[in-house]
Amino acid sequence: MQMHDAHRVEIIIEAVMERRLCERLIEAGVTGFTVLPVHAGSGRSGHWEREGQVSKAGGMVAVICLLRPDRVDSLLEAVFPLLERHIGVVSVCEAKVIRSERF
Amino acid sequence: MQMHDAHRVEIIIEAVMERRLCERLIEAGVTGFTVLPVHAGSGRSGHWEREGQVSKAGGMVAVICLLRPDRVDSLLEAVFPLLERHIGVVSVCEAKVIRSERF
Amino acid sequence: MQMHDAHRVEIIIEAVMERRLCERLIEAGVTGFTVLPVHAGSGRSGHWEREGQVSKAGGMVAVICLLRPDRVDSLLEAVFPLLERHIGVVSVCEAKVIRSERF
Amino acid sequence: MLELAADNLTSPMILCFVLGVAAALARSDLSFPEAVAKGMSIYLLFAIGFKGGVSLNEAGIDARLVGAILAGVALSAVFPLVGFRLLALLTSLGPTDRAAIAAHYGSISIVTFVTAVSVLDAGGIAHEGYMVAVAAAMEAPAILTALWLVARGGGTTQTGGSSGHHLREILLNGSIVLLLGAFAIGWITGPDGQREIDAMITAPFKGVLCLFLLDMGLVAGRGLRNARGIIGPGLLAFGVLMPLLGAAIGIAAGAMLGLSPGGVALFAVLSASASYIAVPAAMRVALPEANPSLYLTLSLGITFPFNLVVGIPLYLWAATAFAGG
Amino acid sequence: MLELAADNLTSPMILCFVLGVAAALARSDLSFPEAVAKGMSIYLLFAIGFKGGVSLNEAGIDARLVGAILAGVALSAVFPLVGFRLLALLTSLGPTDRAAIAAHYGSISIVTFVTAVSVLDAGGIAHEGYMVAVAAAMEAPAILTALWLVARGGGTTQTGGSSGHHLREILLNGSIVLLLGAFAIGWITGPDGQREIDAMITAPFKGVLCLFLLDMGLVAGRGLRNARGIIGPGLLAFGVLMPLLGAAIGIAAGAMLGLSPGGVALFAVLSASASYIAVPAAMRVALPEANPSLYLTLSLGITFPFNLVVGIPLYLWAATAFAGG
Amino acid sequence: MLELAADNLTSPMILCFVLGVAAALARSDLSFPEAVAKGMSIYLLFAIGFKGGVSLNEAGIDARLVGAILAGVALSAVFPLVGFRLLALLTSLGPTDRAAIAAHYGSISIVTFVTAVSVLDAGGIAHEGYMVAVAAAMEAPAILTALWLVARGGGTTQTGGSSGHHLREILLNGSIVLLLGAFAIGWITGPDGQREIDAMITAPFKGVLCLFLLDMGLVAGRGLRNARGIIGPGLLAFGVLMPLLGAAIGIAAGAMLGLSPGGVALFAVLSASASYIAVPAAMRVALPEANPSLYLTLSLGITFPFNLVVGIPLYLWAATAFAGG
Ligand SMILES: Nc1ncnc2c1ncn2[C@@H]1O[C@H](COP(=O)(O)O)[C@@H](O)[C@H]1O
Ligand SMILES: Nc1ncnc2c1ncn2[C@@H]1O[C@H](COP(=O)(O)O)[C@@H](O)[C@H]1O
Ligand SMILES: Nc1ncnc2c1ncn2[C@@H]1O[C@H](COP(=O)(O)O)[C@@H](O)[C@H]1O
Ligand code: NA
Ligand code: NA
Ligand code: NA
Repeated sequence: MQMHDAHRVEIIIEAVMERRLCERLIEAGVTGFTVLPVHAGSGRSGHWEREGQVSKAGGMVAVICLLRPDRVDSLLEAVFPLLERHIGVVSVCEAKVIRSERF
Repeated sequence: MQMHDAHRVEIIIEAVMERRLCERLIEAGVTGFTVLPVHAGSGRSGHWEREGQVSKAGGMVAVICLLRPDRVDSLLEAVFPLLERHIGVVSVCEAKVIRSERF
Repeated sequence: MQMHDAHRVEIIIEAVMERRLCERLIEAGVTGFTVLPVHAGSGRSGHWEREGQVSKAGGMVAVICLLRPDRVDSLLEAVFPLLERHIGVVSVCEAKVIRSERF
Repeated sequence: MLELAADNLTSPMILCFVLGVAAALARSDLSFPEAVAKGMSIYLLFAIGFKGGVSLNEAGIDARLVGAILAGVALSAVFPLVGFRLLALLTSLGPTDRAAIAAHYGSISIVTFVTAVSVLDAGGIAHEGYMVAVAAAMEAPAILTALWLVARGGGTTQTGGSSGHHLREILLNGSIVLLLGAFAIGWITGPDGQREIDAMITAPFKGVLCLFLLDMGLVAGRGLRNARGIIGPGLLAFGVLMPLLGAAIGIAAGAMLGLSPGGVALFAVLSASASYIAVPAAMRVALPEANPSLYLTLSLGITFPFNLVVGIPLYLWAATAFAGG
Repeated sequence: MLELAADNLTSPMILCFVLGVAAALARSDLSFPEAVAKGMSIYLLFAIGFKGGVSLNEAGIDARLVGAILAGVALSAVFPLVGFRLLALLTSLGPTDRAAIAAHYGSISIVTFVTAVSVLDAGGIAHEGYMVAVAAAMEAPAILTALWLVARGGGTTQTGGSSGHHLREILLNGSIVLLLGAFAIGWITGPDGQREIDAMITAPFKGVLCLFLLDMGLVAGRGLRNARGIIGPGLLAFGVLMPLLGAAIGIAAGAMLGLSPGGVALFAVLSASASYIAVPAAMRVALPEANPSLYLTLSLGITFPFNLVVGIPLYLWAATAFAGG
Repeated sequence: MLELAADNLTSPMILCFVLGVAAALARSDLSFPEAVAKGMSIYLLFAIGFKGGVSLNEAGIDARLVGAILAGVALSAVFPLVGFRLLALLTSLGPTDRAAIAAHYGSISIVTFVTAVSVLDAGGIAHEGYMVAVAAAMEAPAILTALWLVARGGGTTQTGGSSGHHLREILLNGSIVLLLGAFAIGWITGPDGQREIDAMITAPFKGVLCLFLLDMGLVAGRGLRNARGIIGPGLLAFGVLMPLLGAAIGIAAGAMLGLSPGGVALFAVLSASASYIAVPAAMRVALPEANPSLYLTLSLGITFPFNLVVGIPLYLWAATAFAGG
């Protein structure tokens, strides 16, 4: 099957920032992204879990964005101001996608 | 630790298609897959979120399937008929796995 | 944007082992990890889904850990004893991260 | 009639829905977890089904029951044809979108039905308990008609799996199974069974319905916000005319069956209401090319509130006037 | 006895379970969100624990309480030895699978217990409130016996973490803590406390139990569908004989302790029932080599429905006959 | 006073909270799904808001209502200044952490408020229904003061999006919208509306509150376990002194407004309580550099239990003594 080069960007960021991040991504012109719920985590700021929590304060979401390799930089630049001051991690993997016209 | 080549296929597809996709994967002879819930997303067909929803209509799931590199093509061919007419994205990353006898 | 080499380790393991796995990871000195809920899955031990379940017995979680390439081996060695006897899969992808000082 | 409408407008149920829509339009982050929304919907389906079954047990099987179910199936199967045609008059949509939308209006909205039952109960207006079974019977036929409409036009409707597989999936849809299952349990156990679980299915019912309507308002408001510009005047007209047409036909059918005024009103409500849970999911599977924003916005954002606010008192008034109350 | 059984069969509770199994076997997509299932289970554990504590507060501590708890612990610890041996007679399973299955039958199913309490209450049959504490005490010992059985046979049972760590985890299992905690709160606050929250823990109890049984039926039916072919005739026989054996021993023990007929029946139910929440999770941790399909299908798909439908009325009848009612 | 305190300590509500804390400290795996916790919180906010609105409908609008709301807004805006200064005296924290903590104490904890209302109702002590509106009004002003404190000190407070955007987000926070929306619905529908949904919002209220407090105990206990060593003596003192100070000011303000003793007590409770839902989320957005462990542990792990166990009876006693009861 015909595959095309793409990058898979995964942004794990505080749940309170989800709405702002999504707005930024759309402004940055990505064609799409997907938000996964996160259940628990650990980092330099300690361990947390969502069980029993009502406040959005302690919790993260994972945002996955597939895009053409040449667009990664502009995406990262668009979202960097959000990431800089908030806890979270960003990783980029090389990937292949089918139906490249979608990205 | 001894690692083996594998591919990580990630299929983000409409929740209503989950059952059919799983059946296809099993028919295609994969040894296993894992389904992650999806919370929200954005694409050419707009933005959606699961909060407060009862209908399965608006929503996606993410299916992760690790498999031997030589099996990727047959998997993609098996699931392509489903993907062709439904919204969703497919990406493939190169990966390493332990315990290759499992794939 | 300045990117740094990293590895993305994804451990899909039984939910009952989550606490032990997290303790192991922290002992192994990782700087952080993120736990995603899992909704359903299929493998050699059959198909399962979480819907309607109360017991933790049938269910998995996915743990994502980004770390410097040179630390992957010690992480895998630390968690291997858990994985050996329990169902689950481990995969490692090459990735790039921003803010390498975090890993 | 006016009094009924005013009472309706200031009922906690309608106000909860309005609060939800307003909060979503104002972009408040108020929301219900998906699991809570599903839990409330399970509760409502179970309770309404069970109570319907108990009242059938008390009233005994009635020749009209069979007639009402057959009439419901027929109307559900025929409405999509009407809707398909009406959409061709009012809009320039293609056949697939028209069929998908029309399927929603042939099927029913159980929450609209439940709200109407609450209004009848509050007003002390009797109605046939088996209308719940009629509601369940009306869920699926419209889907089949819509698929037939598309197939007839040369469109493709199946993805993966035979057509029998698909039919079975439609008929074994969770909400149909729960509604009919609870109805059967209510029927078997009768008033004795009801006494055992009454405190859970009757007393808190209206309160849960209020919270569920609040949630539906939030979802509808979010849909309206995202779908701005999608619904032109033609579709908007359809979203109001189709329920009125459906209600009129429903009243005629109900009266011909000899139902009580309350039963006629419920028949009208079922005919007027549009599905937003089972049918959208079925359309995503069978007609993935149809645009979901169209049918979801129309059904949940236009017709549902119209029926809730204007329709229920109107149909009740008409049913009483027509069927003699 | 027959009347009891017939009444039981047509109670909303049993019918809900049957509906769930049927829907799952027919491959309906009806399902409860995981969070809703857990929420209902928290509610049931809290309510039954609290009410047990209140009734202990009212009745005062009784010498029999201590005896019943000790007897419960002893039975829970001994049953796995019986089950282990019985499985060797009936099946060709290896020691690890046999130990894992046997652990489930030494422990208890709180929903079976709760259903039996509902049946007793509906029939106006008195029973000791502290049986809830006995239930909690019987959850864990069986696990330790099973681990001992495997260790004795040279098997490995620990993964990561010392054995003390593991024991602590078993004893601090969420359902034990909630049941005992609610029991303690009910005991401390007594009837005054109950009055404060009675409307929430008593009135809707049976209705919630119905919905929970519906959910359990769905999960059990799904398990049966997936596990077709796994349960041979030997295992099937075990799934019915072991509870009967347990119940007989439980009745004897309860009668020797001088419990009321209702209390004896509950002792029998606890002895006969098999865990499907706490023990499966503990087995996955400690005996990962044991096949979960075996114990889950057996406990939830065979023994649970058997106890629900046949067992409870049978044990109640036997307890009344034996302990004089 | 002592009797009140003792009654309070052995109420099911407090005991549930204690059970939760103990289970978490003992590392039990007892936990509530996130969706269940959110569902309970929606229920409590809706019920308390609605009942407040109904009682305003019954009592009619009162000049004091406006005064109480204005006073509430003023106190909420001023308390962070007090807290900011007090933290400088007691700790060596930087201005951002001090501002973030202080914001929590200017705002309110609705569960503390709800528990206090339950205590008043149980004791038959009358109070103004509109105190719910005062509670809603006090949620947000403190956040703005805290941001101003940081901005004045040269700190940065905004991330992505204009300041208007941010203000709007604070005011349209889900819990404020739900509380005020339910209040408005209760006010519009009055006792008629209440009658319709009373069985759901009144009878089970206390039971749900108990389970919610159990969940909060679990979360608080987990926080305390993870945050060991974070809260030094200075912060600990703040976590107790600040509510006492707030309560004293609240009592004075309430008495000056001429509220009933019950109303004065509620004013004290609002002033004394610290937010742990809305404000932490707002602080994560606006002051991400502030350490969340500090404010979450302090608010939920120290001040919340202090108010629950010691504060509510103390403030009630003082309000009665002061405002003449
Ligand atoms: N190396 C990592 N790999 C995966 N997730 C991480 C990693 N580091 C941090 N996280 C996630 O980001 C959150 C905040 O991290 P931190 O800022 O280090 O406290 C953690 O709770 C994890 O959910
Ligand atoms: N580039 C992408 N990266 C990640 N997820 C995507 C992407 N494009 C689409 N999606 C997901 O697929 C869904 C449907 O996409 P679309 O068909 O473009 O509307 C979206 O709502 C997202 O959840
Ligand atoms: N190849 C695979 N790719 C992704 N997930 C897998 C794979 N194999 C197994 N799993 C996951 O691991 C669980 C247990 O696998 P198994 O031990 O093969 O039954 C499955 O239910 C899946 O959730
Ligand atoms: Na209709
Ligand atoms: Na047992
Ligand atoms: Na305050």
